This record gives sequence, C-alpha cells and structure tokens, in this order.
Amino acid sequence: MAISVLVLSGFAAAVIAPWLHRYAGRVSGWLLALLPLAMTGYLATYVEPIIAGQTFREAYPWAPSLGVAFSFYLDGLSLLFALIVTGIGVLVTIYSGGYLAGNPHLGRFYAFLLSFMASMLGVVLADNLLTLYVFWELTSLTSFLLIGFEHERAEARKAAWQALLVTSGGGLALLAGLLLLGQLAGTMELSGLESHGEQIRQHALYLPMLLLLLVGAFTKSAQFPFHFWLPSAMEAPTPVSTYLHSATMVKAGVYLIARLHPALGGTEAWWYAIVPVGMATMLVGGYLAICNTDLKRVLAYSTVSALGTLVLMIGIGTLHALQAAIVYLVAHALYKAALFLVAGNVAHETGVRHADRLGGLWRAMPISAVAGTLAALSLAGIVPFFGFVGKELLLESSLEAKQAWFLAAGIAIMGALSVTAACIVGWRVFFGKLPDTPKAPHEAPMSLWLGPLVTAAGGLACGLFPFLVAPGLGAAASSAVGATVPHAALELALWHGLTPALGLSAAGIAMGLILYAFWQPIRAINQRWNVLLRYGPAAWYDGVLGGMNWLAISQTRVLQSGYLRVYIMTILGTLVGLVGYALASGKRWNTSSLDTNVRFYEVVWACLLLVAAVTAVRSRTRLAAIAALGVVGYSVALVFILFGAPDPAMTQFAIETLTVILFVLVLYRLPRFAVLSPPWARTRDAVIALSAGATMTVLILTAIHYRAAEKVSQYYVEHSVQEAHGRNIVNVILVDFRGFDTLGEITVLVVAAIGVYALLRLRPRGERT
Amino acid sequence: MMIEAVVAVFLLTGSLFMLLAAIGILRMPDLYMRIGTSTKASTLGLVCILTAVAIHFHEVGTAARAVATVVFIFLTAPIAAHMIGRAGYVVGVPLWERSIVDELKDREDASAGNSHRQEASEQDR
Amino acid sequence: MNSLILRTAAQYLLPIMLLFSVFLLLRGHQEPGGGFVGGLVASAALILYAIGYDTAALRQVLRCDPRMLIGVGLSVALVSGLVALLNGQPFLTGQWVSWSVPGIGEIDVGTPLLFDVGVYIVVLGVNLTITLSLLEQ
Amino acid sequence: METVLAVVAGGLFAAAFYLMLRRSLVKLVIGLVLLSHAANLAIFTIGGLTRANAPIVALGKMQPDLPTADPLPQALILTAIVISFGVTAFAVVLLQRAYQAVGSDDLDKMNTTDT
Amino acid sequence: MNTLLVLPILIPLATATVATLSWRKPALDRWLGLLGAAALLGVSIALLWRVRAEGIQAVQVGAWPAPYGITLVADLFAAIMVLLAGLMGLSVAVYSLVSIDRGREVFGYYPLLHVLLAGVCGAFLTGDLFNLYVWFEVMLIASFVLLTLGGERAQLEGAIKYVTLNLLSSAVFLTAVAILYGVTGTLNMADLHNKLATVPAGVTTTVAMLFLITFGIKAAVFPLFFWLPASYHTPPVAVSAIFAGLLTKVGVYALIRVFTLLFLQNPAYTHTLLLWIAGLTMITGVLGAIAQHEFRRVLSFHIVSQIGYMIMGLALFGLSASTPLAAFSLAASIFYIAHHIVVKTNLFLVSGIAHQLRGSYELKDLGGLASRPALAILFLVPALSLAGLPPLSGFFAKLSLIQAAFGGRYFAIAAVALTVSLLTLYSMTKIWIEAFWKPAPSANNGQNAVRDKYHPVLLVPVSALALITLLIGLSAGPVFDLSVEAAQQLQDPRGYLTAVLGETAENQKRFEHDARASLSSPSAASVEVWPRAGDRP
Amino acid sequence: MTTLVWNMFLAILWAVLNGEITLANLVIGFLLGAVVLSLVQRGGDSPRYLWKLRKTVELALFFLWVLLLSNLRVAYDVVTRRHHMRPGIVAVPLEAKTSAEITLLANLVTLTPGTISLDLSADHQTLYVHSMYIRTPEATRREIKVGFERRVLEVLR
Amino acid sequence: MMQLTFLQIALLIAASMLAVALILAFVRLLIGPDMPDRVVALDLVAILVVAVVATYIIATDQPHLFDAAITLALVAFLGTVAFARFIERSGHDD
Ligand code: NA
Ligand code: NA
Repeated sequence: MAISVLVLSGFAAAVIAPWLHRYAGRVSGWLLALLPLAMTGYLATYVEPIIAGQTFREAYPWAPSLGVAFSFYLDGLSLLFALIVTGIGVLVTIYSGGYLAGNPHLGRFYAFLLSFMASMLGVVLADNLLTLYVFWELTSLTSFLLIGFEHERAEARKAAWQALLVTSGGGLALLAGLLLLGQLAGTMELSGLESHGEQIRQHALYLPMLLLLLVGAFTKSAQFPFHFWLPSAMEAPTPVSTYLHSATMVKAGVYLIARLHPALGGTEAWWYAIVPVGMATMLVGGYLAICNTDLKRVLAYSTVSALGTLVLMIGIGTLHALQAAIVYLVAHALYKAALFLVAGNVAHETGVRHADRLGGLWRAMPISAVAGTLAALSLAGIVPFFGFVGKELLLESSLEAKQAWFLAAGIAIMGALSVTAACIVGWRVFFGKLPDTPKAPHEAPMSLWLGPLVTAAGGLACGLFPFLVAPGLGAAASSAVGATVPHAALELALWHGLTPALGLSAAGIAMGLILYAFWQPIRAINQRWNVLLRYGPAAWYDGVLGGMNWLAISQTRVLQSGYLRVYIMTILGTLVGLVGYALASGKRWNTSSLDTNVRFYEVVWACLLLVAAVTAVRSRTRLAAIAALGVVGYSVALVFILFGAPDPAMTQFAIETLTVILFVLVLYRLPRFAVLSPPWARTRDAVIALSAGATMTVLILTAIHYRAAEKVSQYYVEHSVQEAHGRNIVNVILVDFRGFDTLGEITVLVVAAIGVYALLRLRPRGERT
Repeated sequence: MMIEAVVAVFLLTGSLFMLLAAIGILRMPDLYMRIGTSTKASTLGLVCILTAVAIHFHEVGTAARAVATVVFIFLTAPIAAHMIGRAGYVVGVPLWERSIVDELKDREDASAGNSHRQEASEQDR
Repeated sequence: MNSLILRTAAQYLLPIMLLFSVFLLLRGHQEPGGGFVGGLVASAALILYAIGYDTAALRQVLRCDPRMLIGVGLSVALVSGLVALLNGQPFLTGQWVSWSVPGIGEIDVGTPLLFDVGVYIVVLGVNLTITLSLLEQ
Repeated sequence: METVLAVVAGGLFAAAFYLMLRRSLVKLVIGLVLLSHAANLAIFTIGGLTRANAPIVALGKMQPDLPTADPLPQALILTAIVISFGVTAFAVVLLQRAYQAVGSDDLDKMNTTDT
Repeated sequence: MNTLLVLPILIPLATATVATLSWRKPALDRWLGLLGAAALLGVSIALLWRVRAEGIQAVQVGAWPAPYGITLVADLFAAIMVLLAGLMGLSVAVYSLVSIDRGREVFGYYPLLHVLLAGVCGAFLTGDLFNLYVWFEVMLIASFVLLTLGGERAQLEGAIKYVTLNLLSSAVFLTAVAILYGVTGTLNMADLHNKLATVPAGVTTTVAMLFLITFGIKAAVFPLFFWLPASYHTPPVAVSAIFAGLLTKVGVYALIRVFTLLFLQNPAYTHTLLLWIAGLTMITGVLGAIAQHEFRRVLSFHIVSQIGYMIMGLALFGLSASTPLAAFSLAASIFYIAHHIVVKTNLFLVSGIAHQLRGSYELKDLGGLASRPALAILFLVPALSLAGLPPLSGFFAKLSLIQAAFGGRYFAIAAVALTVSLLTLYSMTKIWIEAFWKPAPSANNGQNAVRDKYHPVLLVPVSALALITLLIGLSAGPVFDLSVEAAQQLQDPRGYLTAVLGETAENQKRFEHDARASLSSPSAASVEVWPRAGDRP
Repeated sequence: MTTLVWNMFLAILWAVLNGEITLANLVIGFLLGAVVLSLVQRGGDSPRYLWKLRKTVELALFFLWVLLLSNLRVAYDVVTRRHHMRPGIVAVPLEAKTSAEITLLANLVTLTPGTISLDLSADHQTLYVHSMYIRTPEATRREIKVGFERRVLEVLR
Repeated sequence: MMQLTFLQIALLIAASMLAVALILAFVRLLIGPDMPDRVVALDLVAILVVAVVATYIIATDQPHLFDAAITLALVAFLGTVAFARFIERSGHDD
C-alpha cells in the first residue's frame, strides 16, 4: 500500500499542480516541494531496516493473464535511487519556482515535473517487469513534454522529438527484452529473477534477450552511439536538464543494468556487451565535453561520460566495481545537479551560457560561485570531495578486474577530461575577468541558490564523512551484486594509502590541467576536424529519419498512386495469385466431370452473351455499349428462363429496362468515349482481365465438381406449401424463409434512393447546378 | 394432334415473321425502313407465337395472359417505333437517298429538322 | 419530348401496367411474381407517364412524395416482422389467418404477404425517387 | 451446359474487369454492371442447372415435380440483382456528379485525394 | 425466443425508417438519431451482459429452424463488437449534433448513420453467410452515401475509388458464398463448419482465399487497402470517424469469424499467409502515414497499419492450433480491435475540433493548439494509446500481441510490430508537434476562417472516449480476460454450434470427429500463456 | 361513364388474368381497378356500346387484314435482292381531334408495316407519316384517311 | 434416337429461325450506324427474347415461365422510349 501510494501521489500532485499554481502563485514551488520532501522523509525510514537486510514488496493485480501486476519492491538499490529521485526532486521543484517565475505555463511545468518524478519513482521501485516498462515509457513521455516545454522554438521541438524517438525506440527493444526475460525466467517479477539466474543464462535466447535489454538501457542512459540526444535535450529549461538529464532519468538505464546484474550478469557476453560500450561512452563523452563552450553542453557531455563510467563498472560486475559504481553515482548526482543548477543561475542572471564569454562572476554571484566551485572540485575528483572517493574506488576496482590496465587507463583519462571540464564550468566562469553580458549579473534568489548549495555541500560532506553513507550505499551495492558474488561491506575512506590508484588519479589531474591550458587549441582542432559531429551518431539519426521519410514517400507514391486501375490491377493480381496457387496446389479434378450435355440453342445463347459482352467492351460509343449491356442482361435473364428460374428472369427483365432508363437519363450529360490508353496498356489489361476471368471459370468448375449431395434447399421444397402457405418457393424464401435478407436488401434500395436524391440535389456551395 | 398441328403452324409462322423482321432490320437501307419492316413484322410474329402458346396450353389463365400480352404489344410497339423514328428524324438520321418525298422537312416548327445530321453522326463515333 | 401519341398511350397504359403489377404482387406467393417485380413494373408504368408528360404530372397522379412511399414501405415491412414479437415469436415469424370467403374458399392471409407489400412500396418509392431526381435535375 | 456457362461467366468477369481497368468513368460503370451479371451467372451455375422445372408447386400439390431447379440460388440471385441495381443506380449518378465536379470522365484526373 | 438479438439491428433500422418518414425536419431527425443511438447502446450493453451471464445466444429469425432459416448468434466476440458499434454510434451522433451542416441533415444524414449502424450490427450478429453479404451491402451503401453526402469534389473523387473497389469485393464475396453453397449445400455458418469437414482441403483453401480477398478489401489489408486512404479524409469528420472506427473492423471481424469457424483446415498455409499480410499491412500502412502531412490522411493510413496488428493475432491463432496460446493470440486481436475502435474514432473527432479552430486539416496550417490544455490532453490520450504508450489501452493491445508472437516464437512479426509502433509514435508526435506545439501560422493565409472557439458539445464524446481509453488501460486485466473468454468461444466452436444447431445427436457425433474437440475444455477465464503476474515464484 | 367501362374492363381483365372468372375475382378486380383508376386522369364520355362494339370489331378485322397484307409485301422486299421501295415522308391532314383519336390512328398507321407515324405537328392538325411505298403522296394520304381515319372516328365518336 | 413429333420438329425449326433472327438483329446492333438503329435493334432483340421464351414454354410445358415473358413485353418498350428521349435531348443539347 505504502509504496504504491508513494508512487501514485506524484501523479495526483501533478493533476492538482496547475490549479495550485493558479491560486498559490509564487510560493507554489515551495508548497509542491513538500511532497518530495515528505517522500524523502518517508523513504528515509526504510534505510535502517534495509541496511539490516530486509526487503519490502507489495503487489496488486493489474492484468494477470498478461503478466502485468502493479507490484513494487524496495531493497538497497531501489531505495538509493528513490532517495535520489525524491531528494533532488525537492530541490529542483523549489528551483523551478524561481527559475520559471512569471512563465504563464509554470503550472503545467509543475504537472510535467511531478509526473516525471512519479514515473521515475515507478521505474526504480517497480517489481513487475512490465510495470517497470510502463513507468520507463512514462519517463520518456514526460521528458518529451519537458524538453519541449518552450515549444515555440523549433530547436526545442526537434530536441524533444529526438529524445522521445531514441528512448522510445530503445524502450521497445527493452520491452522485447523484458518479455523474453519473463519467458525465460518463468516469472515477471524482478525480485524473483535471481533465483532463476542459472536457467536464464543457460538459455539459447539469453544473448538476444540481453542485447535487447541493453539497447533499452543504453538509449535511456545515453550510451554511445545513442548519446547524441542528451546534449540536444539541453534545450529544456535548466531544472529539467538537472533533474532528468543528469541526476535521475538518464540513470534509469544504469539502474536497470545494475538491477538485472544478479540474474543476468557474470557471463562473458555480459562483459563484452557492456564494458566496451561503457568505455567508449566514457571517453567520447569526456572528449566532447571539453570541446564545447556552452555550459549546459559541457555538463551534458560530462554526464554522458559519467554514465559511460557507471555502465562500464556494472559491466565489470565485481563486488568492488559495483560498489564503486554506486558511490560514483551518488557523487555524480550531487555535483552534477549542483553544476547544472549553477549553470542555470549563470545563464538566468547573465543571459550567457558560453564559458568563453563568461568570467569573474564570483563577485556578482557569490553563493552560486561557492556552490559551483565546490561541485566542480568534486567533479575534478579533488580531495576531500566525494568525487575523489568515487574516483579512487573506480580506479581500484578496475585494477582488480581483467583487462585491468586497459580499464584503469580509460578511467584515468576520463578523470583528466573531468578535470578539464571542471575547470571550464567552475574556474573559468567564476574567476578571471568579467566580460560584458546582456544582463547585469547579480545573485539569484534563494530558490535558485538553495539547490546547488545543498547538493554541492552534500558532495563535500559525504567526502569528509564517508562512513555516514557507507552502510546505505553498501546495501545498494549488495542488491546489485546479487548472491553469486561473495559480499563484503563497503568501506569508504578518503585515504587509502599510496596506491596505484592514487597515482593514476594524480596523473589524471595533472593531465586535465594541461588539457585545460590547451583548451582553445583543442577546440580549434576539434572544430576543424568536426568528424564526430558530421558523421557521428547524430547524423545517423538524421540520416535514418530522412531515409525513412524517403522510403515512406516513395513507397506510398508507388502503392497509393491515385490510379484506380492500378488498384484494381493489384487486387486482381492478388486474386489470381492466391486463388491460382491454392487451386494448383490443391487436389485436382479431371475433365471427366465436365458437363457436356449441351443443346444447340444454349450454345447459340452462350455465344450471343459472350459476343454482347465483348461488344460492350469494345464499342466506341456509349449508347452502343449500353445497348450491348441490355443484350447481356436479357441474355442472362433468358438463361434463368432456360433453367427454371422465372422469378429471377422477370426481375432481371424489369431491372434491365430500368437500368437502361437510368443510364439514358444520366448519359446524355456525360462526354463521349475517348480512347485514352495506348495499345500496350490495353493488351496488358486484356491479359490481366482474361486471367482473372479464367480463374473465376476454374473456380466455378471446381465448385461444380465438388458439388454437395445434400442441400438445405430441400427443406424449402418440402415445407413451402405446408408451413409457409406459398407455392412459389423462391418467393417464399424471399419473404419468409429468408425474409431477413430481403429486409436488408430493401434497406439497400432505400439508401441508394436517398443517395441519388442527395447527390443530385445537395450540392456544395459555389458549384454550378 | 390437330391442336399440335395448329400450334406448330402458328409457331412456324410467327418465327418466320420474326426472322423476316430480323432480315429486314439488317437489309433495309435507312433507319425509317428498318423500323417500318422490323417492328411490325416482329409484332405480328409475336402475336402468332403467343397464339400458339394460348392454343397449346388451352386453359383460360394462359390464354388470357396471351391475349393481354397481344393487346399490350399492340399498344406499345407502335409507340416505341414512333418515338425512335421521330428521334432519329429530329437528330438528323438521313433518309435513304432514293426517297421520293420529305414533307416534314418543310414544316416550320421542325426547326431542328434534318440539319443536325453532322452533329448526330459525330455523336455516334 | 412533346409527343401527344406517347402521352395518350401512357395514360392508357398506366392503369393496365399498375394492375398487372398488383397482380404480380398478390400472386407472387403462389406463381412467379412478388413484391420486387411488381414494384418494378409499377415504377416502369409511372416512369413512362413521367416521360410522356412531365414530372409534375406524375407527382399529381401520385398525390404524395415518392420519398414518403419509401418510408411507408419500409415501415410496412418492419411492422409485418414485428407482429410476431407481439405473439412472443421471433422477428419475422409468419402470422397467418385463414379467411373463408364464399365463392372462393379458403384464403390465406399472412404477414409474409404484408412484407411483400412493403417490398412493393419500397421498390416503387425508390425507383420513383431516383427517376424523379434525375428527370428534375 | 454448366461447363459452357462457367466459361461464359468467366468471360463476363473478364469483360467486366477489362472495362474497370479503363480510364473512362462511363466504362467503369458499365464494367460494374457486367460484374454483377457475371456474379449472378456464377451463382446460378454453381447452384446447379435443371432444365425448365421452376421451383413452383402445382396447385393442389404439396411438393413440386422433381427434378426441380434449386430455389435457393434463385432467391440469392434475386437479392443480389436488386442490391446491385440499387448500387448501380447510385454509382451511375455518382459518376455523373464526379464528371460534373471534375469536368472530365478521365479517371486519371481523379487522383487528387490519394497522396 | 430472444428478442434482444434482433434489437441491435431493428432499433437503428426503425430509427432510420421513422427519420425517412420525417424528411426535411432536421431537428426531429437529430433527436431521433440521438435517441436511437442511445437505445442501441443500451441494448448492446444488455446483450453483452446476457451473453456473459448465460452463454452464447442465438435466435432463428422467422422461427425457421437452423440451418434453414437465418440465425442470429451473439457470442462474446459479436456482443463486444455490437457494444462498440453502439458506443461509437452514440458518440458520433452526439458529435454530429453540432458538427453536421443543415444541408446534410436535411438530405438524410441521420437515417444513413443508423442504416450504417444496422448494417454493422447485422454483420456482427448474423450466423448466415449470405445474410452477412446482405448486411455488408447495407453497410456499404450507407457508407457510399455518407461518403458522398455533400457532393464536394474530393468526396466524389474519393468515393469513385471507394465504391469501385468495394463493389469488386462484393462480387468476389458473392461468388465465394455461391461456391461454398455449391460444395456444402448450406449457408448457415455453424452448419458450414460441420459440412466443410467433408470437403477436400484444397477446395476449402481455395474458397478461403476468396474470402481472404473480399474481407481483406473491406478490412483494408495489404495489398488491397487503396480505397481507404483515398477516401476516408474526404467526408465530414463525424463520418470519417464512424468509418474509421467501425467499417474496416467489420472486415476484420468477418476475417476472424471465417478463419476461426470455417477455414482451419490448412492453417500452416492460410494463417502463415495471414501473418505475412499482417506484417506487410503494418509496414506499408505506417509508411503511408509517415508520408502524409494532413491530419486525417495520417490517421487514415494508420487505420491500415493497425489492421495489420489485428490480423497478426488471427494469424498467430491459426498457427498455434489448439494450444492455449491460440486463444491468447485471438484474445489479443479482439482486445486490439476494441481498443482501436475507441481510439481511432476519437482521433478523428479530435481532428474535427482542430479543423473547427484552424479551418484546415493540413498540418502546415495548424499550430498553437497546445494553448488549449483540454484539447491537448484529449489528443494525447488517444494518440499515445494508438502508438502503444503505457499505461493506455494501446499498450496492452500491443503487449498481448507481442506476447503471443513470442509465445509462438514468431520473433520476426514481433519485431515488425514493435518497429511499427515506434513509427506510429513518430507520426502521432509529428501531429502533436505540428498541430499543437508549433506556433499557429499567421491567420491571414487564406480564406479559411480561423475561429477561436469550438462547440463545447464536441468535447462530450471526445472526453468520454478518452476516458474509456484510459479505463481500458487501467482495467486491462478484466478487459483482457473478457477477450480471452471471447477467444475461447471462437477457439472451441462447440458452444457456437450448440447454440445455433441445438444439441442433436448428429451434432454430438460430429463433435467426436472434430479434431479440435480433443482439446481439454478451457473453462477458466484466463489462459496460462504468460508467466502470471503478481505472485513471486 | 368511361370510367365505369374502364373499371369493368379491368375487373374482367383481372379475373381473366387470374384464370378463373368467379364473382370473387370480379369483385376484387373491380375494387382494384377502382383504386388504380382513381390514380389516373380521366378522358371523355360516350354511351352507345353496341354500335361501337360492331365498329370496333370491324376495325380490328380490317386492321389485321391490312397488317397481314402489308407484312407480306414488306417480306417480299426484305427477302428479294432488289429494293422496290419508294419511301418518303407524307404529311396527312387530320380530322381526328381528341388525343385518343389521334393516338389510335397514329398507332394503327405505325403498326402497319411499311408506314410509321413519324411526328405530329404542334397544332395536332397534321400527321407526318413515313411510308415505304408511295405512288404519289396524295394516294398515300388518301389510303390513310379512308382506310384508317374514317374507321377510327366511327369507333371513337 | 427418339421419334420426334411434328410439334417437336416445328419447335426445332422455330428455335433455329429465332436464333438466326437474334444473330441478325444483334449484327444490326453492332454495326449501327446511327444510335436509333441500335435502339431499334435492341427493341427487336427484346421482342425476340419474348418469342424465344414463348417457344421454350411450349417446348417444356412450363406455363409458369410465361409471366416472365409478359413482364418483358410490358417493360421493354420503355427502354426504347427512354433511348428516344435521350437521342432527341442529346441531339439538341450537346
Ligand atoms: Na431477398
Ligand atoms: Na473502413
């Protein structure tokens, strides 16, 4: 009850947020922040039992036969993520009130933001695989709405669309993967997966399932080559970038891989599918971060790099690697949230977002500067910040793993790039000379500096007193490790002694400072060799979209050409093909069954019918065609007469005449026949028509060959007089045995009359009558 | 046997007239003479055949219906012939070139007259 | 289309053809015929009249809008089916009454015949609506 | 004769299809009429041909003389005839209106609604 | 005796009849139309209730015993479809109150709408193949006239294609019925099920192909769908909406009916073919939609694409033969149909509101609609549901289909289904971005009057349908279980046969020979195909 | 009066069509006829049945005779290779006044092979007849006036 | 081979003549040259059909079929009248 209420309350708050905002005005952000605050407080009560090893689960039926349950599970991992979501949620909600003050759609923004928070909570708390997917997709949707919040700008629309398509595409892979997973495991509950781990990993479909799941996770967590949507998403207002695209949503993929690790991890496939991707993302992100000047983009690429690092660690999959991942994740959440918010403040107060056009802001914005600098130091991994603790663990655990030096070198390079990025967003902005900015900078209001200050300070506090958070993070790591790996408590300390890790760390810092010194030339080189942007994944995205549109247009031009005869040709071709194939492959009848009992007048008649039909086809004038049509009609009626069907015959006679009248009344308003098709087209059409006609003939002959011995009509013959009081059996069928058909049939006539009447009388305005 | 013979005679006569009508419609050189020969020959032929039917079944119902049909044919066939002949003339279907007189051409109210020949024939291309 | 000859003929043909159509309708349950063909012949008669004279004359003869005929005919057909529901039987179940008429004997009258009458009226109404719309456009 | 009629029906189908493949609206409608003739003939042929004996019970009898033509296909054809008459009437007028609206009976000039 | 079965046909027919008698009194027609639609909905609810409570219902029209007379049968599938028809009928009737112009009202809009509903319900309820043809024709002619009512050039052009291709389909239908009658001597579908067992499989497969083509045209599957995108965007939007919701689904219904009851002799061929058709329909349809830049054209092509999903369930049904997975697959299809009808109708109705506001359906002329939160939400709910976003109805529809495909190891079709749902999301969000997010183009770009108001009554059906979409999603469990029940009735036709033909000894004997009779009776409301949710192992 | 005659005629026709001339059939026929006639416009009035009847029979016989004769004549022309026709259109001034008279005359002319009533002048004074065998236009006019018009007027006046 | 009665022989001959007649009439319908010619031919075809039906009735002793013939005789001329109307109209209107 409690957990589901926790999740759903966010949606409820989203519904009332616009109204609340309308009435509460400027304090609405503070008021709405009470909800995540209460959630954080509530979740905090679980910390102790979970550290003690307890887990919590609740489930309600949703669609049991589809494997969908409204079920939630709380253990160390989900608790940690939930706390990040709600905790940073508090700060971001407050921040939004200040950042978007005066925006007429702020109420709507709150609604989106709170919906997102609820969805994200759903993702990290869901136990059912499909419920997880439900919330997963809801985060994509809310992210779409938030990125496109300023949808008057085309870039915002494009970025929102890109993010949605990439993450939803991945989401569909994820869905497929989750379904396979459920099938392989025989359960749809995450909490039940681990006990089926062996069964899953041995299964023939393990690899495709794993890859599908990873595609889902990688797109969400902006892993190379899907990373490009994240920097584009910086079109979103800063609180959104902070919350979704740095602290929470992008970590959903990390969460998922960590969550699945106990059941799926530990295989070669796992390592090789994840580690290279993580490594690539880490380095590409780090490199691209320092190639940009837009603060938000620098931070975005830096986030990409961090996400790559996390994924890499989970890919390594050892106890220490996972512990490192968890610690680094928290550290990153704290400093990156602070940096984004500070960058938002800077942009908000100066009107400039580019580092090369900023500097010396510490005088004008002291609190922001403090927060920004503290967070940047954590990002750079400097003692005694939590970022340093995290980085040490990364290096240590990578040095224990296989391919140790390869991994460690990568992480060291990442560390160096982080230092450079920290210099760009921390040093360059707040120190040095203050250039002219569009707005005269001054300190932001409390709602805007509270968030960064708290998170940055949190980064420092965790670094100084790591033992405070160690048990909780250890519990989270244990959940991610699973039972297969021997456990050990997480021990966090600032000082591990003079280890290779420390050396690498120091080397990285030095290298990062050197890189910053050559920042301008690096950017210049990068701009000249803009390979990654021109041919990189973002271009692939555009290429895929363009290709899809091209394919769509050309396909539709071919299929839906607008030429009725092409449609008819296609349908006839299908008819001939399908029926012909079925006839050819089925049991064959022989010609001995053909009815050769023919009388000469019947043959004359048949010939006349065919000739009349051909005349109708070939006649050059409308009237001749109609007259020939009349002959066809009379001839068909005569066939009815010859074989004992007076009722259809007389009806046919009468209708034929009325049809002629109808044609005649209409025809003189129509133009003359013209020969419109070239001879080859006529030949082609003749071939098609004849083969379709031949197919029909063969069909009829088949039906005759297999004619049933008993027919229901025998009943009509026997009961017509006695029970239906009629000697004309056909009429009795029409008005009694099958009178219901006739009811429908006269309805058709009625509607036809209404239609003709309306067609002739009701004309659009402006048309000459 | 006697009845059969009578039926046969009527039948053959009727069919013969029908055949003559068909030959007529094919052989006559202009529309008006085609109407003149075919419609009426067929009428007479049909009367004969219907008579054959009436005699063959020699019962009141069938006979009455045959008579009714004959009456009806006599009422309708000339109307059809008149209408189509007139229409042909109005749109200018030409008379046979060896026709000896056309007193309708001079009528003052037949303004459309036979002058529509060209248009009419184009209509049929 | 101003032919005195056609007009006069139409005037005389109309009652004959209408009678024949009623004949076809009423005899349809026993011999070839029925509501459809009856309605078709009746429409043919009236259309001939409309061609011979004009549509105004036809409307005069009809004394009601052909579109009303459509509604009436459909109602008759529906009602003939609904009668059975009153007797607790499925829709369209035939309800028959036998009348003993002196000079003829037993006459069976039933809802299927009424249904056929509905068909007749609908067919008539439909054809006249269509033709009148075409002639009057 | 069933064989012959099967061929005839096939021929009518072919003629109808050919006309429907023309560019002219009028030919299209003529094709539709032929199509319903073809279908009716097909029903009739498949239902089985019995020469002459209409499914009508002689006065005073309870059942018709055998062999009797199968009444059910006849009833089906009747229904189909009437339905296709209604539909044809509508189609013919639709054609006239389309011609008036488009100003041509060339179907190739009527592809603005597709893509 | 079961009058309830006839009423869904009679009520609209009677409504139409009375409305026909009151020509040129649009006000009366309007209320009559509303009343009739409401009555139809009421009756359809009662029918579903009855069928669920008492099992399959059947009635012999005219009291002639089956298979000689015409039988009306309501199994759960039919009852669900009738309910949806009633729901759509009422929604569109309400919407029409303020959106149909006077000219169309005077010239029979309401009678036509009800004849259409009568035809649709007739097609759902009939147990007789030729009667099915008749109701198809009723529905078609009504749709012809509704399509052309108003006589605008685009309407007429679209109608030419619509009419021609549907008539072609009718001719094939008629021939197919004739052949079936020829080889079995019966038209009653239950009886046909029995009789077809004695017909050589080659012949039944051949006839099955004819039905595949005729119903395939009506259902608008690849490569027979051309009439739909050519015409659906031309009439007034209320008409588009009811067409979009109901008509193709009647085709799908008929396909499901005949390919579950009649043509299961050679599923390895027929249903594999259906699977191919399903995939190609999805792909070509969605690509068609992507190529469009007009609100209703996009939606029209999506109808095609979505039909593919429905066919996919049917195909998987046949391919998994008599396993529980078969019922699951078919249930997925039924669920999909139900979801789709609600959602697609609603999307068209929303497009109509957009049109009222901006005077155009062209996406380039639309824009700025996001400033109307109610409208935005009412678009997003059905649009995202169509794309399969959770937790809306469309998600569960797609989910169940993909589960069915996975269950039978048909990964390729699952991949297609997933990809197409991404592309659907693409084009739904394209509409969203163009019509809602993009700033409104300057108003003076043409003669189209831009109004700043739409009639609030339009929101009534739109909101109701959006709510239903949400509710189907939130109560996906019970709704899917109902679909499973319906599918089980289709899978095991004994109930159907008994309801129609009665428990005669002869029938019992036939059941023994029936291959599918060996299936253990799936009496439980759900099938265990997927790991059941909720319980931890 | 004519209406009554018509009605009785229809009643008999009905009975005959039904195959049995019984009282009931006559009554039903009469009632139906009355309904049908009430729908139809009425013409003039005339009393003397018996004389008329004789004239009618005379006309009918004469007509059949002419019909047969001219059919044979045409038949000869149809089957022989040479055309003997001298066709043309002749204007016939009419004494017939009422529409019934004119129509009956015109129809009889048309029914006779070789001649068709092609048109009627707007004032209904002249009937234009196409004939296949015109010796002189005057002769053709006389044949029609004497042969048919006189007898028609005798019957109808 | 069964001995044919006099009537049967007559029927055969009649049927043959009617068949030939139909073909000839149809030829006129084919060749025109003007529209009224075709219409007259169609009118003749209709009457020939009535004759064929009548002959067939005698041949098969099926008086039931007679009503069909009557119906045709009754309505067929309407087509001709309509054609005539069409021809006159289009002659003037085109
Ligand atoms: Na019927
Ligand atoms: Na449809």
